[in-house]
Amino acid sequence: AGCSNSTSGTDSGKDKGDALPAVGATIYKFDDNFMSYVRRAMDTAAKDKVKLMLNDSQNDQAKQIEQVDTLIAKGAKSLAINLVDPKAAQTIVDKAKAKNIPVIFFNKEPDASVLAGYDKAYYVGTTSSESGVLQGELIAKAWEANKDKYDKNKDGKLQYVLLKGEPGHPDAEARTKFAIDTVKEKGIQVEELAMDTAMWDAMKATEKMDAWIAKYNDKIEFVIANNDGMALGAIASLEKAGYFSGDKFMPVVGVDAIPEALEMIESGKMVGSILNDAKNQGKATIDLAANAANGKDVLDGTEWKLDDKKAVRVPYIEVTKENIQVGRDAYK
Amino acid sequence: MSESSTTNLLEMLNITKRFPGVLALDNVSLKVKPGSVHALMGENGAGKSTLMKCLFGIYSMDEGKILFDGKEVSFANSKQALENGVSMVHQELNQVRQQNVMDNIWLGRYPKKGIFIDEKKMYQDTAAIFKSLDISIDPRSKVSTLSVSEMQMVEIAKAVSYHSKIIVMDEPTSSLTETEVNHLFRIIKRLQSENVAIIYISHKMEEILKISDEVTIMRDGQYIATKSSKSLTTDEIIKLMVGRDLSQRFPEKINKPGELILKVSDLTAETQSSFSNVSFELRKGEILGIAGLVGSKRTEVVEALFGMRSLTSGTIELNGKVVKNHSPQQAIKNGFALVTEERRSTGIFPELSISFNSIISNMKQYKTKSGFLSDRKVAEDTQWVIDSMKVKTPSQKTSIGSLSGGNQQKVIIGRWLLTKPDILLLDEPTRGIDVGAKFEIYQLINQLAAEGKGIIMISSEMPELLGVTDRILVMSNGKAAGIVETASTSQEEIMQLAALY
Amino acid sequence: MNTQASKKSSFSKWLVDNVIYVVLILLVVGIVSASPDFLSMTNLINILSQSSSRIIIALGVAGILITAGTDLSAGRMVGLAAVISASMLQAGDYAYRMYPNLPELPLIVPIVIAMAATGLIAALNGVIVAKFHVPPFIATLGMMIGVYGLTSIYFDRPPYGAQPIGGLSKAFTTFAQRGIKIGQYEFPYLIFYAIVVSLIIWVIWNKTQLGKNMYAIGGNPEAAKVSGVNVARNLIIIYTIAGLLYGLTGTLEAGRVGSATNNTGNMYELDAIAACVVGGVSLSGGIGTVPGVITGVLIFQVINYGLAFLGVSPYIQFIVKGAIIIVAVAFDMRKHAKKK
Amino acid sequence: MNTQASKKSSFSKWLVDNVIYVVLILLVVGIVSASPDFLSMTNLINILSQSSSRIIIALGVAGILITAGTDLSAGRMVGLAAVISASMLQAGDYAYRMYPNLPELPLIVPIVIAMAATGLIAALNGVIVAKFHVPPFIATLGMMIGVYGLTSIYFDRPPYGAQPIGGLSKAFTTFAQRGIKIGQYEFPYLIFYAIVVSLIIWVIWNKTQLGKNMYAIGGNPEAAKVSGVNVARNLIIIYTIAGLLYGLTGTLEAGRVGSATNNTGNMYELDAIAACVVGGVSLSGGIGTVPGVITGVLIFQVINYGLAFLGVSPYIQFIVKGAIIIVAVAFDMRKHAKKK
Ligand SMILES: Nc1ncnc2c1ncn2[C@@H]1O[C@H](COP(=O)(O)OP(=O)(O)OP(=O)(O)O)[C@@H](O)[C@H]1O
Ligand SMILES: Nc1ncnc2c1ncn2[C@@H]1O[C@H](COP(=O)(O)OP(=O)(O)OP(=O)(O)O)[C@@H](O)[C@H]1O
Ligand SMILES: OC[C@H]1O[C@@H](O)[C@H](O)[C@@H](O)[C@H]1O
Ligand SMILES: [Mg+2]
Ligand SMILES: [Mg+2]
Repeated sequence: AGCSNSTSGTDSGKDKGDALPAVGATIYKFDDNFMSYVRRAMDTAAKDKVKLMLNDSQNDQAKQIEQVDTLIAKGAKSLAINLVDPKAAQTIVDKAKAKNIPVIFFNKEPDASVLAGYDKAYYVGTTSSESGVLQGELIAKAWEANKDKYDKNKDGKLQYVLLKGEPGHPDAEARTKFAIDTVKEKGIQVEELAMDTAMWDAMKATEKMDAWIAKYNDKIEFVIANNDGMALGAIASLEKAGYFSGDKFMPVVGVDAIPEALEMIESGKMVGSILNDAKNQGKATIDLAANAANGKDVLDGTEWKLDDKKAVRVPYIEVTKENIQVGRDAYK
Repeated sequence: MSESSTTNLLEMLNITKRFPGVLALDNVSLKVKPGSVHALMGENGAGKSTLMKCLFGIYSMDEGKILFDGKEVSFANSKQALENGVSMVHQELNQVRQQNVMDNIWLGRYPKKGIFIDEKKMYQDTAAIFKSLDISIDPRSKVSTLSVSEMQMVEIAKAVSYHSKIIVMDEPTSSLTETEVNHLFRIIKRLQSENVAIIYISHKMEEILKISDEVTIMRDGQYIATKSSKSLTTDEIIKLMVGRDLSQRFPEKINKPGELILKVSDLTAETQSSFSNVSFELRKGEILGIAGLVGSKRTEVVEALFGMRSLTSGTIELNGKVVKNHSPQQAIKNGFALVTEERRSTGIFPELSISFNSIISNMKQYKTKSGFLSDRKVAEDTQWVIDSMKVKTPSQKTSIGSLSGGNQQKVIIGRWLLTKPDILLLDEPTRGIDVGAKFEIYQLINQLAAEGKGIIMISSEMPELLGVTDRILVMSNGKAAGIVETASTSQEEIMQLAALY
Repeated sequence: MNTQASKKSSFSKWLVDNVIYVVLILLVVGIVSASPDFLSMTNLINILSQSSSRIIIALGVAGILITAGTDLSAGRMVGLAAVISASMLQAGDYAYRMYPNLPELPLIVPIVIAMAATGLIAALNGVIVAKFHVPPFIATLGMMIGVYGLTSIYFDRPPYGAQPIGGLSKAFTTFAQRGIKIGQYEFPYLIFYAIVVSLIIWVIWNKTQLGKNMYAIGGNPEAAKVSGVNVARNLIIIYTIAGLLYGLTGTLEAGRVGSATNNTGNMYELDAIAACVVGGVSLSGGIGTVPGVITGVLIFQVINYGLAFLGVSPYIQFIVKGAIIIVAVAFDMRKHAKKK
Repeated sequence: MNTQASKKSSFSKWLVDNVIYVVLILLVVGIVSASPDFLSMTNLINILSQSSSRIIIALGVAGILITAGTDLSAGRMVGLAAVISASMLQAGDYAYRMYPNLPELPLIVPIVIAMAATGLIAALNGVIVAKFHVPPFIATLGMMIGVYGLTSIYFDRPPYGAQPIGGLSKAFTTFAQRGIKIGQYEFPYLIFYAIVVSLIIWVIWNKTQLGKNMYAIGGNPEAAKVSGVNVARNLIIIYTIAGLLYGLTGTLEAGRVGSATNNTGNMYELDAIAACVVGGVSLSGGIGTVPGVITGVLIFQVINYGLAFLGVSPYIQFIVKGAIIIVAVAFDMRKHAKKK
């Protein structure tokens, strides 16, 4: 199994485990495709440095809070927390503070006031809105460059359908809002034909897309998806309807830049995606957590920098056919 | 009209009730005098239970009216009926088996202390009722641990405990033995002396004439007659019920016991409190009765023969060869068939059709060469069951649950006859069956015996055992107390043996 | 006079007995009157093809429900089969193959392997239920959790970790996504697979001893035993057949979307059970028909597709969907109205 | 000789009747022998406090199960209550308040509002089941979908849209997160809330007419009806009580986690139902006890906590958890062993 049995802190490796300081980590959802890479990067970075105790919060904040209790009971020297629900950070900080344990939040950002309220709390990750902004820029660029082809009804407006992730999910909300806002800010007029949730799910996306194609047919000029999974689902539906063969084309964008999506970008069925830099998120998280566990300054011996919110920022990267290698390298 | 309503406690007038495809009651009337025992008689499916359910608020009637205690009533539900002085012992046991006896008795009207249940009062009141009725059952025991007859006695006690003006008893004795029947009759007499009226439904002729004051007879959902019991004989009742003469109650015996077919030696059940060291023999073409008091483990013996219970010792030899029946499948394969005692829990598939219920044990016979079932053969055999058992049903597709109890029983017997068994085990086969149908079943049993089958029949009806069997095995407290020749024995001898251990 | 009354009552009886078909028709009429262009061949084909794999899984679940059982692990088995078959059906030139050195297999091989895997697990469900008398709810709940763990371990592996398994071979996607052109319309093969499976299941339920035993076990297990039905064996077979159907569904799902993850099939069992119940299958066993199950699935799919087509806002969709389910079944229940 | 044998058999009978307690003890012994430091006061307190809100929701669900019903909407109602109470209990100085102008309310007000909301919805469940004869599975499935829509609409609103509702007031988080210090240990209030609720429910089930009726309705609804029990009214009350408990659970969850979203409580019903069944509640109704339900929840929580504490890899945890559930119940089932 690709999970972390080398370092995930089964108590079997006592001799080695006792020597190394223990870092308690929670992943909001183990099989999230992006987080699975972060996880792997953390494993790699933790080797011979700390004993990493990884937990799967199964997308349930209450479960995560309980795992934090368990980790503290097991004697974690520092915590690395990938929140399920960013607003729950305070509860975790309260628990850690009571035992004077440092916390590194990663990937999902807590309110600044929470970080400010505990001197041993830090954040590693992106800015949640960034993926939306970058996706918006990608859409705008593609539109401007291919207006004559994309603007099928020649009204100068971009008619889109949007596949949303789980309603209320911070990423889904941020991406939906900032992608469209950014396109508008670039001075492009847009018209929303349809927006519906496909719950991050490729299958559901295929089925929603089936209905939209039946309803709007050639009126759709752009398909925007909150993640690549749903973008792939939409492509399956579009292919069924005859797109991507001959000169029938539909621009599709997603977020995550998962390998499957890279293939689609390569073959021209996707305009592009937004890559989360898993390697560096995972590495930075462990670097900070290990230092904290050893009682050192969190940045000790690293190249990371904290901004004014005590956060290490790892940027998102836009991936298109031109820079596809950037995406490929992320999975090396 | 008005003068009669002054003397009658209950008048049900011109009641009509339809079910999809069935006219269950067609303009039926019933008048019951206070303090009288009024028997309601009719063949299976005549509409007796339905009429009572209309009274009790379980069914709503389509037409007609009910006068009770001089007032017109139409109970919307059982609660209203109970509160207005009508209680009922239902034909099918209606108990919450997971709860204890007193919970069941006071269900719907628990004694309370403030907002809490007064368990102590509940216990004392139950004990008092049981004492006054001479019933010895622990009010705290779970219903599921009681025997069927004990459950029935609890039901009767419950109905009595409402202090109603009228109590409906729908086949209360179908799972009681002689002693308990007499016990019930003592209770009824006492109620009568307290001016309580009883509507009494039963298929047992002897009981009717012994206990009732008046008899109303129904046939095919219609009212036939109401007569004073004194002026009636069994034969007359039967004639009114079936619409023709039925000269004898038991058919002429035509079977001739031949060579040995089944030899049971030293059968002992795994459960300690069950039967032990039971031995007997059965010949081809013989009808062996099993008599005994309730709890004498007659049922468990036949269940063991049929592979439903584990044995610690003993052998079963069929045609000289030892057979092992570890499951009903094996038993069926070895040529056994069992009509069980509890129709509802181990007999019928209530939601499924008559056809399904007829053929389920005989499936292999309907397989065609391609491995699929032949609809034609299935239909033929279903029709055979309906015709030969005289099942009253609108169609083969009717669900068995909507048939009257007696008709359900006929289908189950038919099911087993279809398997053409060598050994037919019958556990109270005529329970709840009307006289006409009983006669037909006796005839069938005779005929099967005449064809050389071996038949074992448990019955709590002494006349039936004496009228149908060749020999009778008497069980007493889990042991075989003796085997008697039917032709030369008497009711007294059997009773003595039954009380041996 | 009399015949008229009885005619009327026989029509109303027919109506009551066939409420679910009426509900389906009413739903369609409702959507069409809100948006007349709903009435198109394309929409019909979409709904039918979206219903196809759901019908297959629902028929598996229905058999178990008829035995008075249930199967919470159905969705997770679909996921397992999806992941297994996808991993063996990646195109030879795809960069991220799970088995880089595996030759392109003929379609049938991975399908059989996937079905064998889910068939085996489902048989285990059957054994646990039939031999160890664990209530089906718990047996299959435990299995649902366990199978998810198993699928995740299979899925989240080197070389690429927890990534959707994509890049499926042309043959596979054709098998699951394309169809037969009739005139200007393409009828997806999926629809035909569903028809074939439905026919087979119909025959099993109605024309074989296994089918009769299934109803008997659900109708009254004690009576079934006494009637000589080998309850345990029949249960195990029925669970196994369901497992095979889940395996097929999983394969089709992977092909239909063009990829699979360990979350494929998540919660499908709930939809399937709900569709069965809406289609008249009794959760207490003994009752259910193939056309009923198919209609149940279609009702759900018409609701899902119709609401999306109408562009109802997502949150409102949930409310409307919940309400329709309840109301549809409430109507259907009138045929069992208690006080007669 | 004889007494010895009967002593032995009465002990083995006791054992068989109380298997679930034995299972719980065996689990703890197993974990302790793998990792002796599991045996600590901290771990005990953690497990108890984590079980607390689960016990409350499970007791609500259990009442419904005992009536031979089920409740799939329980988790979503927890979510609704969580969102409602959190939205009214945000600290006065928190920047992203849903109701910027709402004064800080006394704790009891939002709790009562949340419980009233879920109580009402649950009563509606009861009405649908009791009056319209919709099978509980479908009624509550429809409600589960609908309530999610409702919660989402409430949740996803101006001024901040679909943001988790955080920044809860000190009073609220204290109420749900703090506890009573005894010696060096802090026993969370949660544990005491669960104890109080358990006692109340125990009294209802065992000492009141409602409780007896509940068992009767589940054991044999026909018998209850012909004995004059108002089945519909009792059912509606039992569903409503369950709803009130979900409301309380939702409030406690929001306070415990420190925030709430429309996803709070998702799938809690499955855990609750499973815990009930493991704790001896019969899905076919009529059977179940308060100590049984509590033990069922504890078994689940010991498994969850224990596996995490042992550091078992997450995917393997699923497999082990699934297996334990099945095996535990298989043992328990021996008390109902069929063949006599
Ligand atoms: N719920 C029902 N649905 C449809 N038909 C019914 C229903 N209940 C009774 N019937 C039909 O009404 C008729 C009368 O049945 P009922 O049970 O009243 O007979 P009964 O006289 O009590 O017979 P038995 O002596 O066998 O108990 C039968 O034909 C039966 O099939
Ligand atoms: N599963 C069981 N659990 C507890 N007690 C049982 C069980 N089965 C039978 N009994 C007890 O056995 C006795 C009944 O035995 P059995 O049914 O063999 O008697 P019977 O002579 O056949 O009576 P009947 O004439 O009513 O058929 C009852 O006292 C009952 O309480
Ligand atoms: O919560 C699940 C989601 O999380 C997002 O961050 C990711 O981009 C999505 O692909 C999806 O996995
Ligand atoms: Mg009757
Ligand atoms: Mg008996």
